Amino acid sequence: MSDSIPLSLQVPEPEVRPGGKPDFSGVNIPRAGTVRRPDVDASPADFRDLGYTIIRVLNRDGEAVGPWAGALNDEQALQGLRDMMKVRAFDARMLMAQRQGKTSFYMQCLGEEAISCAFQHALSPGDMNFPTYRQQGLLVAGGYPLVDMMCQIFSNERDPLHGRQLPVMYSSKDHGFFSISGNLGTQYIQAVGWAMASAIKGDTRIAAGWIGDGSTAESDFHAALVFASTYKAPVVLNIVNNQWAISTFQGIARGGSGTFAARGHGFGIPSLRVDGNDYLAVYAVAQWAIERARRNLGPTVVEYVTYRVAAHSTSDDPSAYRPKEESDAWPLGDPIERLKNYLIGKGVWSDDRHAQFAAEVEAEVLAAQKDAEKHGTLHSGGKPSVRDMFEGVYKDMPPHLRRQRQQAGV
Amino acid sequence: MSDSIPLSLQVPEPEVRPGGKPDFSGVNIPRAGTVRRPDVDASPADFRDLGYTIIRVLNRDGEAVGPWAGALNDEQALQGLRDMMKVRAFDARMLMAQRQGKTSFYMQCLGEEAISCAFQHALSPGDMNFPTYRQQGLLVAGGYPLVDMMCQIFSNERDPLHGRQLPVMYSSKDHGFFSISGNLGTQYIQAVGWAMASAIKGDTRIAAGWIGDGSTAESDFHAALVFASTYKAPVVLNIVNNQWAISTFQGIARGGSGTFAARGHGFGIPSLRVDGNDYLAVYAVAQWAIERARRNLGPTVVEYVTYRVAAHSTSDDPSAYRPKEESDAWPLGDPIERLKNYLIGKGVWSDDRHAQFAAEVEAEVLAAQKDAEKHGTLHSGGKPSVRDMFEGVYKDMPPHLRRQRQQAGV
Amino acid sequence: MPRMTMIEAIRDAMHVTMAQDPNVVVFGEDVGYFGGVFRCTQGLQQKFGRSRCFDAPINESGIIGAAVGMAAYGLRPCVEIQFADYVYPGYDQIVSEAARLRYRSNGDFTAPLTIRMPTGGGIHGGQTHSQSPEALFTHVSGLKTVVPSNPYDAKGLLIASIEDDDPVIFLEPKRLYNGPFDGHHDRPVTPWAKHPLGDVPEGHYTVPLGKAVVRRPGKAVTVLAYGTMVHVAEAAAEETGIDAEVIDLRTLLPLDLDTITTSVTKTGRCVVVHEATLTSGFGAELCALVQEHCFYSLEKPIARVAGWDTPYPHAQEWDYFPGPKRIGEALINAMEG
Amino acid sequence: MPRMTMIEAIRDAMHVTMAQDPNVVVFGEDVGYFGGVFRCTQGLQQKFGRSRCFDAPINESGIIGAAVGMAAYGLRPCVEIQFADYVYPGYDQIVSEAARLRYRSNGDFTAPLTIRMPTGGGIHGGQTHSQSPEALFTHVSGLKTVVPSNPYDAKGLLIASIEDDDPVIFLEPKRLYNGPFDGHHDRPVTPWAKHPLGDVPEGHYTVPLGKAVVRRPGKAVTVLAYGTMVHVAEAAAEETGIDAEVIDLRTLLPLDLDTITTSVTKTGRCVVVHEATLTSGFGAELCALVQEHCFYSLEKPIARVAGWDTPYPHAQEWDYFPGPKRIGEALINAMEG
Ligand SMILES: Cc1ncc(C[n+]2csc(CCOP(=O)(O)OP(=O)(O)O)c2C)c(N)n1
Ligand SMILES: Cc1ncc(C[n+]2csc(CCOP(=O)(O)OP(=O)(O)O)c2C)c(N)n1
Ligand SMILES: [Mg+2]
Ligand SMILES: [Mg+2]
Repeated sequence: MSDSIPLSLQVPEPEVRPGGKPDFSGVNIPRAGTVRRPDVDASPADFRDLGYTIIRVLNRDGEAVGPWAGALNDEQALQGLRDMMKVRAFDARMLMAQRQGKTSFYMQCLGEEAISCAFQHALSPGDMNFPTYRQQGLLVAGGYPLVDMMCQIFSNERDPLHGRQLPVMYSSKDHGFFSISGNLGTQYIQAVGWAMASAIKGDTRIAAGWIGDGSTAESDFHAALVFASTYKAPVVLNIVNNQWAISTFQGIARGGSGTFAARGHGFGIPSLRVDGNDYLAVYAVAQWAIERARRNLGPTVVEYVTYRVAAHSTSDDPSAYRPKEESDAWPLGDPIERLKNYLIGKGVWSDDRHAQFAAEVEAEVLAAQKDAEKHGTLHSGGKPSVRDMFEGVYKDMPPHLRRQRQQAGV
Repeated sequence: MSDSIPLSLQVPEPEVRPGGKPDFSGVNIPRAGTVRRPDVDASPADFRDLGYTIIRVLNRDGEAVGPWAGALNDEQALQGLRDMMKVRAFDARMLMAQRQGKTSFYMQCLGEEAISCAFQHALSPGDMNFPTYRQQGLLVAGGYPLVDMMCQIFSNERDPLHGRQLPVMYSSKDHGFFSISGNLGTQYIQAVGWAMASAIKGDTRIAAGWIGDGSTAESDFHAALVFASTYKAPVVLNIVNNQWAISTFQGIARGGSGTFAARGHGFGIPSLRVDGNDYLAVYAVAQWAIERARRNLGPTVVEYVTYRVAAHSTSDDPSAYRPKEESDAWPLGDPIERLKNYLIGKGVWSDDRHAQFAAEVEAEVLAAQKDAEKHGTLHSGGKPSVRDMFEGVYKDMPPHLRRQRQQAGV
Repeated sequence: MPRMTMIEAIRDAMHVTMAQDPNVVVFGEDVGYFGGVFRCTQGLQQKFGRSRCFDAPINESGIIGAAVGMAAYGLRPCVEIQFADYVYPGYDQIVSEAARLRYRSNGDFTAPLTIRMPTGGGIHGGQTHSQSPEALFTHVSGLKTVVPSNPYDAKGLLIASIEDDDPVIFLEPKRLYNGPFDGHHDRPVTPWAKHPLGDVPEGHYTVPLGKAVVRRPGKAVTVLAYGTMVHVAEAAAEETGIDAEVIDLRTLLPLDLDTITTSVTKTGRCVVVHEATLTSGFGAELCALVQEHCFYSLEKPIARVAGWDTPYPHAQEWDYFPGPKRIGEALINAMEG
Repeated sequence: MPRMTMIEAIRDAMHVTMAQDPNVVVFGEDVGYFGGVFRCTQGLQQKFGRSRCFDAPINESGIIGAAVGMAAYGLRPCVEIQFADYVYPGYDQIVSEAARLRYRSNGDFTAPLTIRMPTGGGIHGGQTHSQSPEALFTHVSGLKTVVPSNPYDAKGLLIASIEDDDPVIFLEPKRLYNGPFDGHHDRPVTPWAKHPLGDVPEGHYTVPLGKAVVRRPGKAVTVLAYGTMVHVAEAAAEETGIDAEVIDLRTLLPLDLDTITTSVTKTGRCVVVHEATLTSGFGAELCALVQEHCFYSLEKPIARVAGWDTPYPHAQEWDYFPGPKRIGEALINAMEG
């Protein structure tokens, strides 16, 4: 031991920091269409390679290619485009509303729209998402009213959550959207529990857990994988790898090597990596994983490779920790642009119709906002009542809370 | 969805329960000597197969074979045999002492002696184990006085821990043995933190974390793997898979398929599985993993495949949940018998010398017990003081504790 | 009426609710085939099948988190944490999730689950088999916290807890599992069969949450206790001959403040007892409430008898445990002046 | 003397200790390159290198567990939990490990670590950026719990905490980071530069753990407060014109009972204030102690003004927060009769 060399701590760092030139040459991206598609009931041990590659459908020329292509018809793909555009327009307006002081906080999903929008369409009514704060696309694609989302964001008198929750922490059982917590990772094991309940009851509903790359480090990620594998729970365990966790790059959560998807292998859970900016690929993989769950074949881990284009939240300024141009250099492109080009290539869409729809969607979002603002924004107009603060802690208000409400004079 | 078949919960069950015939035919055991030995600096991605097989050195004929053989000379192997015999004799006596009411609780490691005994000899002075309650072999093989262990078990006036801890929850910094907690899994990430500290200081000491198969389900197992892989901490992460967690078979923690070792792969950590009842194999693998850590190459996961022959603890009766004969059917045999046969085969040991040493070790343990009992046992003789109960909560006793001690009249 | 130990009563409560409501499921470490390390779930798997009662991986956050998801689905999970000392890894799922789900989703999702766990000392279990963490739950809005002191209450309270639409922390004083315990550890163990509260009706009944009960009426001093300490306090009253009124709180939150203030207003003196460490224990809340609501009746400061502010020791267990001697001294002291 | 915000003072404390002792290391989520979401660690990585100050994976149990291991090695880790609301996943490592390591190993291993976390509300952060969990730490034997109320104390207490040989929970009232806050959220923010306690000496000094301070001397009623509430209580005293003595506890455990009892014995009246939910909050312990030690001086029941027993709401933040109006009413009420 005495002649051993001194040890040293190895702290991973991203390739570049502000001032540097973005460099994604280290990201290994296979050509679209080249990754095989196993049967859903194939043995997980036989396709571990799918946890180390990237399933892609849309190639550079905007064509859908390979064994994962063909899952959607044109109308469905068009719907996907519209969903994504609506999410983006919604984000832009709400960001502005926050800057105008109409709410305290907002979080965009810029660049990641394909993931939640496509996934939602692969689900069936009755299924349940356990989302993070960055899956607003699940609600938008699922037809949840924009105005209700906005009322929540504004904490106004029509806020479905009665002002209790931080903006964007939506909840809608009817739309298969579990109440967002704010504490990272907790929802992942809850999704597994919900799925187990469906199996216990002999129902046919499945669950989807959602987690960010950074949050895979949380312990409840492990709990979820353990429980899901042990009971073969009908759940899809989604990991959205958008490269960043606030200021921290994904290498801190991922460690030395391996992929987030590969974490499933240690549990015998089949694990796929997919191009998160490719709507068609996301849909195809989601459908595959959901079918496995539905057929009682157990859980699937899916890692979506994408990039968080915007700031983490309105409280964050990413120029402090990564080059401004990094998002432009991101090699998987923009999900809306890519699907648009595909549809134009297929002759079912055009630049004109795109511009027209963009204007329509802009108007729809604006109208919703006007509607929502009639009921107040955070600091002006209609507010949830103070009584509401005391309600809902328990089903029936216990004596001590009643006393406190009286003290508060409401 | 409506035409989907109903889901159902799948709860893993062991092959047999009491009354059934033990069956380990499902356990895949490669022939001794057949698993390759990669260089310690080889890329983990190139030997993932070692997480799915079992490294073995001693074959049925008691010969040491294959690329992992030859790590120990005869004197070292003899020392190993003596260590294991001492641990077994110690366990037997302490079990009896518990039955006689001399202590409240005891835990044996019957059948698992090779693991901790061999590992300890692969460490260097200054290294630190973060053990569970089933690694008494680390202390015994490390030369920690049996009488001190016994005084701890008896909670007597010479108990190094002053009666504060449950029996077997030893602590000895000088012997590289971290204080045992009782809360499962917590020590695993602490081992990683300790190893990181060594790297931060530029020292040469490495850490070893220990965990049971059942406890790998705990969240701190995940925390440990995340931190170890991110900072390439100089730590060996040992998993003792003795098939049982109290009444729960390893399938509940392990899930559908995969191995415990394979959990390391998702983090890019090299992972090996080894025959835990083969002293020579354990030593060789320990040495390999320790060398990786020492050379700043980062963590290694090692799964020891073994069998918990005894009850979980003195509070447990395994005949309620597994066939009595199961341990006899365990295909990897008994570690002491196997090493003994090897040494006899080499001509450096004999049945006579074995019997003689067994008697010696018995006498040594008995003498130690007599010595320890002079200082009291749990319910009679010398006791730790009541003042001791108030000491050591903080470095300096704060006023409120001083008041309480006065109130207690001590 | 059948005689039951507290273990049998708890088991029976689960049996009754599982038979009545297919949404009740039971799981936890070693609770399935084996029936739990204290045998509280023995026979349930055999009776209700592996998907209603099963073994869980050793991950308390996983057990509680999965239960939250199941409860949100519509089940009524009743999970076991093997010892209360092991609940901390699951604390986040309790505090941030179960307790707040109804509130934050405005009732869109709820978490009607029960978390059972053996609590308290007196079995030479050392620091990790003896703790009394109730105050860590009573501080959390959205939870109910229950501590039975006998088989009759244990069954009735557990049924009420499982049927409750909010998350309930159900703490089982393990030293009471097999018999009432008056703190005299050196005397032979009395079985529940000899105690009137060991008479447990068959079938369904509830003991309502939020209602305390006067165990021993008295005029001189009020003793507020729960769990094991109810029996120790009764013993202390007998032994000192002080006419103490011993109140068994049964539910700590919501608390039955009326029963407490009625008694203290009458006696003018109050002693609060618990096994948990003193500082910031639930006794502090009781003191705060009693001095607030009974200030003008109090003739002496409220006294607390509790575990010392140290980890739970192994060898010094009986010096740590608030036994009849310490409680008796507090009673005598409360009567002076 | 330099003027500092509380953020700068906290940063300076780490800077001073890191420069002095190579065993001090700092890590946590986003604390490395970026310098922390509140910028408390800004510049430390640049100055001391990546192995002294670095980003951690998002795993609070991992952060604290690794720190326990490092502390056992001989380092003095000072880790950041991004918000106190996120400490629960690491609660087991605090309660079962850091707090008990010295005791259970009889001093063979110790855990001299400091766990910093922003606490409290007033920033429209909703349920997961506003909590005040101090009572969950004061109940745990083996921990010290510190809450500064100004830059001067923050630096001196943090240096004392890092140098302390026991684990310290260091709660930073985030609403005070950039200026004292009297609870009038509708008035312009005052910066620390205008407050005398924004004067922070350079270099090394300590404010000892376990010592409270009288912030505002008075004769009529004692107010026990800490963190943000010190300023709100001072405002309430000014606004009501009541001659209140405001005590800033600074350290909750060990508690400076002498300063408290000296004051209450003098005033005969006491109001306890905190942001945390009322039930089983640290105020309960304060009430229990004050009534025990000052019973014969008290002229009125001790009053508590605290957060309501609900999760921390977003829209109703200022109805939840114990502002100067509620404290003022409690003061007026304490003076009546
Ligand atoms: C338990 C917990 N710890 C820390 C935080 C603070 N926090 C909020 S978001 C975030 C980063 C999450 O990153 P990632 O999981 O990659 O998701 P993304 O924001 O990229 O979608 C952190 C650290 C939290 N909300 N909860
Ligand atoms: C946090 C926590 N949960 C539960 C327990 C109770 N418990 C003690 S040992 C044990 C089984 C552990 O099994 P395993 O990890 O396989 O180790 P082995 O006993 O087989 O060596 C359990 C559940 C505990 N000590 N700590
Ligand atoms: Mg991310
Ligand atoms: Mg085991």
